[in-house]
Amino acid sequence: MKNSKYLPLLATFVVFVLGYVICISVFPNMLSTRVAGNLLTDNAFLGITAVGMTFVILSGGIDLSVGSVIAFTGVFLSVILRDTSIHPLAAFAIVLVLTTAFGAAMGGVIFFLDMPPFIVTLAGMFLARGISYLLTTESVPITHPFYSTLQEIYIRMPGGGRLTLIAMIMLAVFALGIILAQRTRFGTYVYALGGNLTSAQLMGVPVAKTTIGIYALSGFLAGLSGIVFSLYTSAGYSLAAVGVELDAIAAVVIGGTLLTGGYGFVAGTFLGICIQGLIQTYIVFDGTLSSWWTKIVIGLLLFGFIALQRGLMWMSERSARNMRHASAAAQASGA
Amino acid sequence: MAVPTIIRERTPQLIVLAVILALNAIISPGFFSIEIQNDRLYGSLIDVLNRGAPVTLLAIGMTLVIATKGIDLSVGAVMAIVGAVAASLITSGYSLPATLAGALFVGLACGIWNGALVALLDIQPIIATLILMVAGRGIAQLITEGVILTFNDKPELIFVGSGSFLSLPMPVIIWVVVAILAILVVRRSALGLLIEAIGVNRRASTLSGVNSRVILLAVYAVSGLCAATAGVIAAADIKGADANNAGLWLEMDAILAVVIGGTSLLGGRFSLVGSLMGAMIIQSLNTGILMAGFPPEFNLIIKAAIILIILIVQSPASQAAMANFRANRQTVAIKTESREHAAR
Amino acid sequence: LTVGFSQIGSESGWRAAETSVTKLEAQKRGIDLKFADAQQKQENQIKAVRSFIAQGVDAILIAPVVATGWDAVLKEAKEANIPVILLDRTVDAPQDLYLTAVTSDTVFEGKVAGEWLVKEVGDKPCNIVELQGTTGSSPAINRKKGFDEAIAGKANLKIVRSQTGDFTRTKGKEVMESFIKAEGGGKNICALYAHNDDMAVGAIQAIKEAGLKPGKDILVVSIDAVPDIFQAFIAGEANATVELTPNMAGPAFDALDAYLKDKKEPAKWIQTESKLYTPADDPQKVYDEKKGLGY
Amino acid sequence: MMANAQPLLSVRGVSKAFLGVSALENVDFTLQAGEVHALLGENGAGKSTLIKIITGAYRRDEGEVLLEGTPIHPRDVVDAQKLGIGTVYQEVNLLTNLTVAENLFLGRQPKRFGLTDVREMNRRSRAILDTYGLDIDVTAPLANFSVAIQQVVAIARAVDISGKVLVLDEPTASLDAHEVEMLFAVVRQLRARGMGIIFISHFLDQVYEIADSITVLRNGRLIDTVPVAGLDRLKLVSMMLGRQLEADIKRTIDPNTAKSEPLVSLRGLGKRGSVDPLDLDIRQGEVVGIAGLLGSGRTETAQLVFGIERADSGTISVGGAPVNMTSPRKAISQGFAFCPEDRKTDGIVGDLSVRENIIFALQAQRGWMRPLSRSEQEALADRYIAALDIRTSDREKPIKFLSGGNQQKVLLARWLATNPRFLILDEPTRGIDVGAHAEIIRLIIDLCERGMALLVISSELGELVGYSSRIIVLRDRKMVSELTGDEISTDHIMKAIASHGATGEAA
Ligand SMILES: Nc1ncnc2c1ncn2[C@@H]1O[C@H](COP(=O)(O)OP(=O)(O)OP(=O)(O)O)[C@@H](O)[C@H]1O
Ligand SMILES: Nc1ncnc2c1ncn2[C@@H]1O[C@H](COP(=O)(O)OP(=O)(O)OP(=O)(O)O)[C@@H](O)[C@H]1O
Ligand SMILES: [Mg+2]
Ligand SMILES: [Mg+2]
Repeated sequence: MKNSKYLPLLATFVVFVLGYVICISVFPNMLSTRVAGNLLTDNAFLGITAVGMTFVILSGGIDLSVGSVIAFTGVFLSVILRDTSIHPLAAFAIVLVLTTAFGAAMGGVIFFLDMPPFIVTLAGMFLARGISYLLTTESVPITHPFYSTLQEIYIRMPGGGRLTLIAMIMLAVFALGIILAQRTRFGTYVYALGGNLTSAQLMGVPVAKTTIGIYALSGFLAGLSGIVFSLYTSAGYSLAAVGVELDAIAAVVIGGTLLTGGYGFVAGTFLGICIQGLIQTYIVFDGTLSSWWTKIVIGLLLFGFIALQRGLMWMSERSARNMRHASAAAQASGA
Repeated sequence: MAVPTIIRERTPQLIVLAVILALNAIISPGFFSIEIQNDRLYGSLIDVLNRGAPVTLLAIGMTLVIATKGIDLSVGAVMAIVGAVAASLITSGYSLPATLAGALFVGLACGIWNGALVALLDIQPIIATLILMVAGRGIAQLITEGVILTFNDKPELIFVGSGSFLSLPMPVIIWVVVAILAILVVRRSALGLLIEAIGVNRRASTLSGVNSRVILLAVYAVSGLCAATAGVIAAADIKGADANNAGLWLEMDAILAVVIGGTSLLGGRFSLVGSLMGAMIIQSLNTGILMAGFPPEFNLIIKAAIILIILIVQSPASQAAMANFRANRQTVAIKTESREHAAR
Repeated sequence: LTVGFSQIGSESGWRAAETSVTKLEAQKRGIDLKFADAQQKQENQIKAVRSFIAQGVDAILIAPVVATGWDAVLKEAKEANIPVILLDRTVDAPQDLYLTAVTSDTVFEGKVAGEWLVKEVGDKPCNIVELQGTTGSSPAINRKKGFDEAIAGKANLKIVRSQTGDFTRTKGKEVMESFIKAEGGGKNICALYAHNDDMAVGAIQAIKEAGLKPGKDILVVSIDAVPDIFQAFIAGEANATVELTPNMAGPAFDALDAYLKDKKEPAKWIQTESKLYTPADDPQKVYDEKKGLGY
Repeated sequence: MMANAQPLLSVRGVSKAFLGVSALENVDFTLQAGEVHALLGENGAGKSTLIKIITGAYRRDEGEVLLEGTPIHPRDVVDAQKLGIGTVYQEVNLLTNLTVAENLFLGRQPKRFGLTDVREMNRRSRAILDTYGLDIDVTAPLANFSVAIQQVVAIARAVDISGKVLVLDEPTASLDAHEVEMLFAVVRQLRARGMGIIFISHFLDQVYEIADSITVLRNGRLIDTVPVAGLDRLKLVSMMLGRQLEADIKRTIDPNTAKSEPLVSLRGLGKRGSVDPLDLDIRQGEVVGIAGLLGSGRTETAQLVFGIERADSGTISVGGAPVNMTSPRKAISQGFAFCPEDRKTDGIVGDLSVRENIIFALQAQRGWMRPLSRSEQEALADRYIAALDIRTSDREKPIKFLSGGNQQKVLLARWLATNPRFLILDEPTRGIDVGAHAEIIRLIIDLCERGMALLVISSELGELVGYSSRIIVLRDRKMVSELTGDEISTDHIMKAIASHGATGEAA
């Protein structure tokens, strides 16, 4: 009975392991800690914003603005570090306040005007990128020495792989995200909103606060992701991170979270990120695909993973139900 | 009496459209002037109708999909695929009817693929259609081999994109015809009701004997067909199939058009007429921005701001406030009526 | 020899041509080319480069989507002793992090286009409309800059309208339509400058549909020299284009060869030619040459 | 009535209108500490609306609400909870995606080091449910449990959070006699502790059993508040309905039907882990009742017959010919109809109008190509609105705005409109007021007499006995008994359930 809740997570995990095994059997090189380290570092920004997206989707919403917010964060940081002598840490604080407020504002509009999140955040997406354009259309390098200091922080793993600062930030965000979702009132409220809005309201969930909190959290994490992205590229660019929202949504959903809300896990999103990273790594390692085959293969693999996950779910749901009934019957006769 | 109700229900959209058109006319004085050039009506207003064709067509299919609580992210990619198919068929010597039939068939197949994932495999629509959104452009490029497949010497296909009939540009004729057809089929049959019911409560609909799977499949198929039509028009318009850019991000515009038109993303009640107006609102906005001559960096901000204003004005919250206001004036009448009802 | 190639994507015909020429050049030299398409995203390019390093390739080619943000990954490549060559755009990184850059000068391209127009119109007053590339992309910024430099100080040349056409035909056509409407049915426009040929091809159709003659009523100058613009030359509908050669890989592989064999450090910048083509340059012949290159 | 100096809760002159249609007009209501106060009235009388106003779910248009003499203005449910008012709403309003424990403790989870102490929460949940005799896995999602269990959880939650006032809106609708007893025991305890309890129910027996006083609403207006002691039942009913209720009807069974050929016959129909194989014949002009405790597999049996779940053994034949029952569509094409018990998720199409909900199944059956014309639809809708006395201000009103009981009637209308040969009703009278209750029973008998075959599931044994030609009794997903003729009585049913339950009680 209990495991039915964790079924999608389990299915995703099995799919990931299967996928990795297949990759390794084709390219033994992929077993190295270097590849593992790259997987974490390269997807750090995506992972961080996907944690925020998980909360949004768990609550039954969606946030299309994250990609633009990441770009805005980068542009804002690069411009402010270029034009003023503010310390990057102070700039980080400012930008996080801004993006959090931006998210909160969207949450407010969604709740108080009763508008669909898809549309509100779509407007937010236009707005954030529009503001980035206004700040600068050129890509601006960040040359502050503090950035190099941060970029130099990493733990060397056996085998030459690196666990970089940004990878560590991502792992920390995931850990905190899991705790927030599973072990706090806010987390339960998020699930409650996704389960059934009216019921949640009637059961006394502070819907307004929670909705605003969710989008503020997503804004905050998108800002943090933007900071990580700027560390990753040492630059700000208004065209950066186009379409990241779709990648994040895909990671969340591949991770077993229901887009209609209420069911899913932050840990699943981590698996979703890893699966997507795996697909990309595989394609690069292969290195023979033309541009168009790359797209097709990504689509096919996406389909493969989702179909496999569906199949696993379907099979184990069936056996779980049979088991449940068996145990219920046993309970009844034994009682 | 059908037309007046349709218009009455869509008053907010009509007002918004009128305001935006008026703004356009203020910014560029010749906006409303229409003249005949080369036997064809010519003017900014015609441009709005003409350029709006792809989004309008996409919005028709998208409305039906959204009414079932779904979403179709793949329409832009399907446009690219179909454009590529049409271009490669016509350049390899097929006749126009064969080309069009082939193109529409491919669009239909794409739609059925999406529908099968959603209806049969129960994959969430956004992810189901994301697959084709990602892979679709690849398929289109595979067909064109990465180049812009031009057909400058095929006037029959070009006619679909830039020809004119009865002085109206072909794309306008096509979308108007498709729209009328769609509205007739959906509203004169019971299809509209069944679609709405599936969107509101799929389980209850299935239990009441609605063939939900088939209808879902059909709705995505129609969306594929609409995207195919839009794809042919887009390719014919530039006399070539641009696998990379045809229909790029148009799915977002189409969704926006549907929402501006008053159909909820949560499924259920839908309005095709509203979506058409939504598409026209978006296109007038685009054309207006182009005519205004602002630096392009401002495009997005202006668009976002205006969309926000439109949405806030017609958000359920403000609508409810309006309705309450109106209701309060009618309260007395209804109260007596309901008392009579109770007395019976 | 295994070489990894991180390409931006396949967003335009020119890009597709560059990819196919690169593959061809690699094949000619017996190089095993690992190709990675980044779908227009820098993060994907960085991922690809990291994967190349993890795979242990012998050299890496990058066609960077944007100039900034390469320091870290280039450092990693250097630590792994893998030479990196940049194609068609340079980066904002210390020069010792890469072997060389084979690029054209996009500012210069704009300038060539501008200078051609200056010469063409002489002292006549001329209102120019400009179709910019994707807002914020470096070719759009640079091609605008170069063109502006060329016409600076010429009081008779004036850019009256400038909008983005996203480097695409569709948008090129749509934007040109609105330019024509906004400028008195196109009578006030004397020349069109498009940041790439695709937009120019779209705009030419818009001009024709408005009942004007492209190439005569409105001069058309653009950049890239893709095959389709030569067809427009043949039809007398376009007036000039500046070539951006898709063959960046040839010089790159030559430099790499020399470096690996003889430890010969190449120059930090190998600039490709920005050749101006006009209808006088036997467009049919150029068209036939270019047609097979995968544009 | 216990005359306290100050009432615990008093409502004065409250009015409420929805989009101009008034649901409550100038209603007064007084609740004393230490009393159970029943709120009665027909479907749509405004009971739920009144308590939603008291608990802050709706905002009142006029009037005031005083708690212990001080005016209160709960902005939302949380506010009301803080004031000590706990509520179980009519439609189970819990979150089926959360675990049982989370549902019980939502918003007040025990904490340790700032984080939710899940172990403590589960422990306390088990303890709470223990008082209701419920031993279930509190860490499983609520969705795993039947409506009845969910209802018990909802009650347990409300009881646990309410300090002063407990509001129960039709809490017993989906409970069986045993569970009702358990609930009443708890309610009596709370009353003894001085709490005020508002109790809404359509079961008059229960009202007489537990309530101290009664307030009757009709058409959104207060009729009267009276003490229960000495209140004549018929008088109460006429207060509610505004007219006399006709005498109870007992069906006379035509002995000939038993000999005719069965219309539907099930042979060894079953599904592993869900329903054990069973044989059953249903003839035209016959009502077969299904009795059993909660979770005994009644609903699942009906779902097998209607093709919602697929049987993995046995056959269904209709009129002698075997039918492969693969989907509801298939069943409907055989002239079957099924009125589900969980109307919210399985029945109503919330955003659609009453008219559309009524013609819905008929339209689905005709197919999309043959739409019913607007006038046909309106005629059908009007006919059933009148026939079943569905209370709605307008046939174009979205069904989600109808009161619970009226939604149930619309669903019945939906299926009657298809003119079925065989009608399956799962808890058809749940949440239906006394007047309508009698009408529905009359309707069942009437349909049966006109030759329809019916399969009716109900937890109200008295009602089942009233109209059934035969009754089968399920226990633990097995058919344990089939009662015919004179065996049909509540006693026999109880015995059938209990005799087999003996093993369970012994342990
Ligand atoms: N949200 C709403 N919008 C519009 N009308 C409503 C709404 N809620 C209730 N009503 C109307 O108010 C009236 C009273 O409904 P209410 O739910 O209070 O009835 P009830 O007495 O609880 O009936 P039941 O016994 O069937 O539950 C009904 O006519 C109903 O249609
Ligand atoms: N004690 C229990 N523990 C877990 N699940 C239960 C329990 N009792 C019932 N269920 C579940 O609830 C459902 C009840 O079965 P079903 O609806 O067929 O019973 P029923 O006799 O119709 O009872 P109800 O009055 O709830 O409708 C089944 O899916 C069963 O798995
Ligand atoms: Mg009620
Ligand atoms: Mg049941």
